[in-house]
Amino acid sequence: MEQLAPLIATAINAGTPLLLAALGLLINERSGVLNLGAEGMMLVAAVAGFMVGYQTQSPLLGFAAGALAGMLMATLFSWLALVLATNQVATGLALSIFGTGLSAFMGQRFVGYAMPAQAKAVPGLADLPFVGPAFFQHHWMVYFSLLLCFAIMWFLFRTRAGLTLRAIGESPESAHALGYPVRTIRFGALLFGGACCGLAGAYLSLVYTPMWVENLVAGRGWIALALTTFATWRPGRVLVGAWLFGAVTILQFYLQGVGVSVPSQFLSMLPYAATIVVLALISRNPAWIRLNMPASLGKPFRPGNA
Amino acid sequence: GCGKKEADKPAEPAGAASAPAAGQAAEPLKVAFVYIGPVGDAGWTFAHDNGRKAVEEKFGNKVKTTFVENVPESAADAERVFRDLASQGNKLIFGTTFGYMESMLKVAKEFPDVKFEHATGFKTADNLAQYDVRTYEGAYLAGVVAGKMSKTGKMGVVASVPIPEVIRNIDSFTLGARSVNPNATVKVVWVNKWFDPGKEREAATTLIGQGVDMLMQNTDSAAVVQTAQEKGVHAFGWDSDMTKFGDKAHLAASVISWGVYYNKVVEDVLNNQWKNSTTWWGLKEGMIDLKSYNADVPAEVKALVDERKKGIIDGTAPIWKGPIKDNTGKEQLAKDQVADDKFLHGVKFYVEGVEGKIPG
Amino acid sequence: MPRSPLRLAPRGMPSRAMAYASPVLALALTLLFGALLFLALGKDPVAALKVFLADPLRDKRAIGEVLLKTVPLVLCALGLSVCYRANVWNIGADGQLIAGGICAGAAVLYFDVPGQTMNGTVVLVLASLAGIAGGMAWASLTALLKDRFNANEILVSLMLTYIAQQLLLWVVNGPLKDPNGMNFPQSKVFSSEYLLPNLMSGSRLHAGFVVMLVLVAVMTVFVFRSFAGYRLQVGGTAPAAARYAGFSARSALWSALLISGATAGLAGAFEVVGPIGQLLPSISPGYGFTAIIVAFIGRLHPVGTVFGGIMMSLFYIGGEMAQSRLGLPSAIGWVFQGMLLFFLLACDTLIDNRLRWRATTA
Amino acid sequence: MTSQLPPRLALAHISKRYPGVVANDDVSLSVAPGEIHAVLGENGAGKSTLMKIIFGAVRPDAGEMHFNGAPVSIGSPHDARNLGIAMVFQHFSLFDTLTVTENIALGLPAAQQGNMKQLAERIRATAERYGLPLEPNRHVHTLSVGERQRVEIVRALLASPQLLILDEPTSVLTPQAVETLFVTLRQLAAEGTSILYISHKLDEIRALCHHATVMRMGKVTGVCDPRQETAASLSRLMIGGEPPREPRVAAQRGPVRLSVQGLSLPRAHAFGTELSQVSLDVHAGEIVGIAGVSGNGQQELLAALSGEDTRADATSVQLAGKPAGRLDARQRRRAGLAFVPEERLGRGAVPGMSLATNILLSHQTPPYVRQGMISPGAASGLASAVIGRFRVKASGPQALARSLSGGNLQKFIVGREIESGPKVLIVAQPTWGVDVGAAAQIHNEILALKATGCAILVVSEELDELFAICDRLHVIAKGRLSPSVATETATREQVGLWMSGLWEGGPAQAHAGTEVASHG
Ligand SMILES: Nc1ncnc2c1ncn2[C@@H]1O[C@H](COP(=O)(O)OP(=O)(O)OP(=O)(O)O)[C@@H](O)[C@H]1O
Ligand SMILES: Nc1ncnc2c1ncn2[C@@H]1O[C@H](COP(=O)(O)OP(=O)(O)OP(=O)(O)O)[C@@H](O)[C@H]1O
Ligand SMILES: [Mg+2]
Ligand SMILES: [Mg+2]
Repeated sequence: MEQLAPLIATAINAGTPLLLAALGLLINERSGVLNLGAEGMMLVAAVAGFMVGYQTQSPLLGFAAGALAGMLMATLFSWLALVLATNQVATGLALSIFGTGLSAFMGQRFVGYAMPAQAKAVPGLADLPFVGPAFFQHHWMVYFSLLLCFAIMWFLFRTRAGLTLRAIGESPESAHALGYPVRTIRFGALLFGGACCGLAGAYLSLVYTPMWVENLVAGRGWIALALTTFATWRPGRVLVGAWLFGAVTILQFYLQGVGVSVPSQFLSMLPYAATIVVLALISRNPAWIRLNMPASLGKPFRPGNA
Repeated sequence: GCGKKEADKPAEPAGAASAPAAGQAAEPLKVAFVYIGPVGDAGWTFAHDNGRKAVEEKFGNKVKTTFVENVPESAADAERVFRDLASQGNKLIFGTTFGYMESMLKVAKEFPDVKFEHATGFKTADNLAQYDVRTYEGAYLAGVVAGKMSKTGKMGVVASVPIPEVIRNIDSFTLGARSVNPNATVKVVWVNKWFDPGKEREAATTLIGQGVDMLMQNTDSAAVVQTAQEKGVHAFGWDSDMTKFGDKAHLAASVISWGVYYNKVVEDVLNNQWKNSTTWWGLKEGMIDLKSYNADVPAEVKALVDERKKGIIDGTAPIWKGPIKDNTGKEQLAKDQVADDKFLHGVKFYVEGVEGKIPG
Repeated sequence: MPRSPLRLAPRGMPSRAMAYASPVLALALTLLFGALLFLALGKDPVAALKVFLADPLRDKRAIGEVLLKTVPLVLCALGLSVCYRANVWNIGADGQLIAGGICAGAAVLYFDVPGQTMNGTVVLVLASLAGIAGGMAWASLTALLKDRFNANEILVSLMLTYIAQQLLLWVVNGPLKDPNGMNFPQSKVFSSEYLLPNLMSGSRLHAGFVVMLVLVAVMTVFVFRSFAGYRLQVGGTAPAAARYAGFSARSALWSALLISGATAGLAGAFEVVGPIGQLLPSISPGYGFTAIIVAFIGRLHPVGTVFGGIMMSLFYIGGEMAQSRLGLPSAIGWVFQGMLLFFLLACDTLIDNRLRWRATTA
Repeated sequence: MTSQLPPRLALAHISKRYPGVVANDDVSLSVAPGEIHAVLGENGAGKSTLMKIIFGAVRPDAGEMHFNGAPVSIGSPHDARNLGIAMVFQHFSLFDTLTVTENIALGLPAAQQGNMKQLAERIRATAERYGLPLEPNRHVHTLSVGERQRVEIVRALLASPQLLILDEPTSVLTPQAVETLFVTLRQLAAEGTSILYISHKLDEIRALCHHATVMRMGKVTGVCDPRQETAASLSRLMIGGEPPREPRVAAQRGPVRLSVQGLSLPRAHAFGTELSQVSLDVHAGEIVGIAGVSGNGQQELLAALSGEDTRADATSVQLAGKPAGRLDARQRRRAGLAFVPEERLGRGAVPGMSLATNILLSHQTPPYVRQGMISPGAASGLASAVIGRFRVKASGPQALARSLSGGNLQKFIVGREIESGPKVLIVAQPTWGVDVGAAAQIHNEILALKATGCAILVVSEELDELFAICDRLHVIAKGRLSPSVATETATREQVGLWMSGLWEGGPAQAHAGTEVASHG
């Protein structure tokens, strides 16, 4: 029990970048755009966030820079995928490859520096027994990500703008016929997704690690993409999924620490194997996926004329 | 044998390496370093690059150094990098990670007039030497400090890849700790990477969550020290001084000074005295030391460490002296038996006090 | 939405000329932007581009190095092209390559024991077959999960790559570790008769290159002339048409992944019994990922992948040289690869569209 | 109908050009308040383009527009809606996974939306008022095609439009549902709403509309009062010549070639229809038709017959007397079956492949495929032959399937299937969206094939078409098949009722369907 609180805390900490990124991707995908460039966006944002955060010694500015960098990457993607209507899968892959290179390139001179530790406690609640260390000793970004999750729930299912977004993801042709500016709205969704992935990347380099190293994101962008499917495109389930994946990430070390005698390489496979198992379980029922998945996901749309 | 063969050779047309005495006109000795990680990793590669800088400082314009960082261990690439450096006129090439061994062997065969120096491996050739540092001595001294200062007697090691060197370090750390606190226990978490701050941090967090208050690491980044600082426990710098990553947590650092060896090798090459030897230097030669103590470390602890250091250097108190049992209770070194280098190279067991089993 | 002054007007028929011109245009744009990047870094762009493009080709040995690197890239890209034509988005060729490498390595180690001499060619063939089998087995996991559970192949194949990396780490730490290797995580070095013969002295280019060229020819026939290749492409791009014609979309999925697993596995085998010569904790610096770009640059055409492979190989080695010669970070090679793919995707829209100035009326 | 009021809508000299086509060429048109105005013309004449221009979905290159006498520039559907223009699109613009209320909310200006509860109430009220019952909380994907059409219409009506545009609204409705719709439209017109009505069905236009504008190749070719014209004279205006005649071909009726006995299939997916106890026979030298509103099991039946779905019992489908229920599409083709599916692009042809390669979808034996290798020459030769014989407008056998217009691709696919010399031909929607000339050509080819002794099954939603070419008719409703009637003795009323499932032992007798409720 005494060991459980730190375990929960680490799981939440590890789940937060996944949550932030997956929420952004969820908005992307709800609008019908599949952006496989999440990994690349997160990497570039991580390095940009770190550069600014380290130089100014202000994490806040670092986060802003990360979000901005994510949005810039998303703009690049938008230009190709929305304006030129290129294949989204290929474009997303290109963005990931490009981001991997660009981030390594940009960050070369920043390897090995560290951000100073930042305050991580909710005054008053942090000292409570058990719940304090488990839930109230986190960086403010963790609480922000929670807030964002609820805000997105409200936005998607309670506002007209959210309804429009869902409609566009369902059928851009119909939305276009009804006079909605499909590409502009998708562009907005992509920018939001870029910003969220940016925050996630910046969280990794400013709070989680906190330093910049090459390939810092280490596949989390892809896991975030898997999370949106896992969550059948619902924000609440993204939250549960992200924290669950956070827990799986930690589990490999936890099991070693308590002396489970499985080769550590197999424990290192856990998060990836878990992703596969979860994907298989969720996708098993095609009818269910079809009911939940934005029907136009990944299909290029170009209005006949405008 | 082989050094002589080199010396017998007539001077090369380019005349670079073998004629330093030729005075002003002589070109500088071109020395290249190949690194596994980025020079800014604050750990292993950083320490090597400090060694390179030491060479530049000492020999000035008599040498010209280059380095290639982030060279993957995958042989297909490393081999090309070594060959390219050799064909670029570098006469002395250092490969600083174990994984380069086979590539260096191959390239060395093709460039008999170039001297190759490989770190932490075990194969040599006419023009390929091996060098390593007794990191375990630093680990042992850190263990002594940890044993003295731990409140719970529970310690943890964030370990990289289960090779003998790392296991030896974990064991030595444990031996050091138990030499001052016989009840000390050590938990190990493997991250299977040399340099992955994210994983190192997760591993450290997990260990702290399991009640550990002293952390040692055998990985290359400063993430463990950072994490210890945040969680209010103690840690030790590895390979280089990591105080700036957590001034409260950082008790001391086991610092490697590769420059000591690099300077000697360059000197030898310049003087045509280079040999394809196997070198394993440590405290005695000044290649490793426990340094950068935290102000919180009491003077008596420092004194104790100095005393142990002296005993190791003059051979009166070797670290690996029997009786040593492994953690299943089996005796590995009989009473009063002192381990030789061959034994040390083949350590494949956890000593008493380490929890768990070696993976793989 | 940012509006550009240019707009795209659809062509009635896709332009054949543009299909060939697009990669050239993309390359030109990449070099142009590359030159600007060098300028921004304070390097002479001409000299820098020379290091990037000419130095890797300066002599026979250097050219051999470039071609050596194309072997795994092209082999992976051949399989990926078939996958992408069949609309199967396998991005896990790197994992399949690693799986192939492990199996090929295990095969060689099985025969390479003192006192037992086997014909080198036989062992090499068996090792290659083992590599192919390993790659296919790894790819079949993706196929199985997609087929039975409808799990997204992009994510599954990628996750399997991470898993394959750990698996390799495990075998070199465990079952295939060199017993005389001081417990270091690597297999023993294979005897030289069990290594692929070099094509010419003074170069590491090995017989696998010839096999690669043969496979390019075979794949060309398969994709464009064989009915099986046709079925596969219909099954992937128009599943309803495939059902209509009586082709099975499932078999398209399986064959695409198995073919791609086979070529990637062979690439892994060739690396292990070629330039590496043993099993190490890491046998691929991401060939499987670069091969994605190679496949696209090659227009998903087998012959095209050879050109794409040479291109990427140049960028890769050029990036390395930029580091040791110019002091530039080696990641610049990746930046070039990413840029090229971006420009290619952008230029490809010109195949189906032409550029027009936007009418100035509101 | 003319009055002193300014026209509700007046278009002057509207032009719109697309690459290679002039969709609208100097079009002028005027609609008075309360007038129902038809726009008719062949496929591709430019009708939809004109409507989209009025609704702001497409911008004209030139021309002027007046609404209620004032010049307007309609930049987007939002502008159009604010002016009081509503449109029901030729292709549904609905969102499957959203509810009826949400779908309607999306089509209303934000200001008119209010909260969802109130909107649902308004929907119920409006729907009742016009006799178009709707359940606001249902998800669209659970609705029948007719109900979806109602959602579109109610969405348009809720905005209380002054001008309502309907682009081919009746192609998916039963004759009875069409009658109901007409009642609604007349009521709206009487209340002062102007209506622009597009349809290829000349009878409907004659029954409903006050005025008609006829278009051909983007130009207005005539204006008339359709109530004064005959179907033949309208048709002449449309195509600028005599309508093609479709001769009745007498053929010797031979043995049963295609036989379906007690075919039952559970639904394959959530949106599917279950087939129950379907039985029919098609003889050599006979054309049998299956009528019905789409979504009643046609797709499932066709898949089970073509071999795309092999779940049926072996004996429940028989080709030339041999059990075929378990054979896949290739094996059935070998047994002499040919099939023209309703979807052309993506099913009948691979969009990104050339016509020559598309030949191989149904010609998989020598000389086209030998020993697993494709013979490009043979495939290309056959493609050229089909292009020539069926007068397909294409640049040649290397043209990509997606570069052909819908009608031309249909001709190519029909030709390809007929070229295989089938014993049994199954055709779905042979002339869907195809204009009068091409339709006649396709009909003639089908009839010629019948004369050679082929057994032909035609599945269509167009009653006229079925009456024109078939010898016998079945009706499919809710996955069940009615008994057959000879077309000579059948009446449209009877078939219309059957389409609602109202035959002896039909599905509507078990539980009253929504389609029935609509005309009650
Ligand atoms: N977005 C577009 N881009 C290019 N050409 C178009 C576009 N939309 C329509 N066209 C062309 O404009 C012409 C007029 O098309 P339109 O859809 O208005 O015809 P229609 O009279 O409605 O035909 P149908 O009876 O088939 O509905 C056709 O030749 C069509 O191919
Ligand atoms: N949105 C569009 N974008 C680009 N081209 C289009 C578009 N719509 C139609 N076209 C092109 O316009 C031409 C006519 O297409 P369409 O299907 O509208 O034909 P149509 O005039 O209705 O003829 P048919 O009577 O044969 O169906 C085709 O070449 C088609 O590719
Ligand atoms: Mg048409
Ligand atoms: Mg139309």
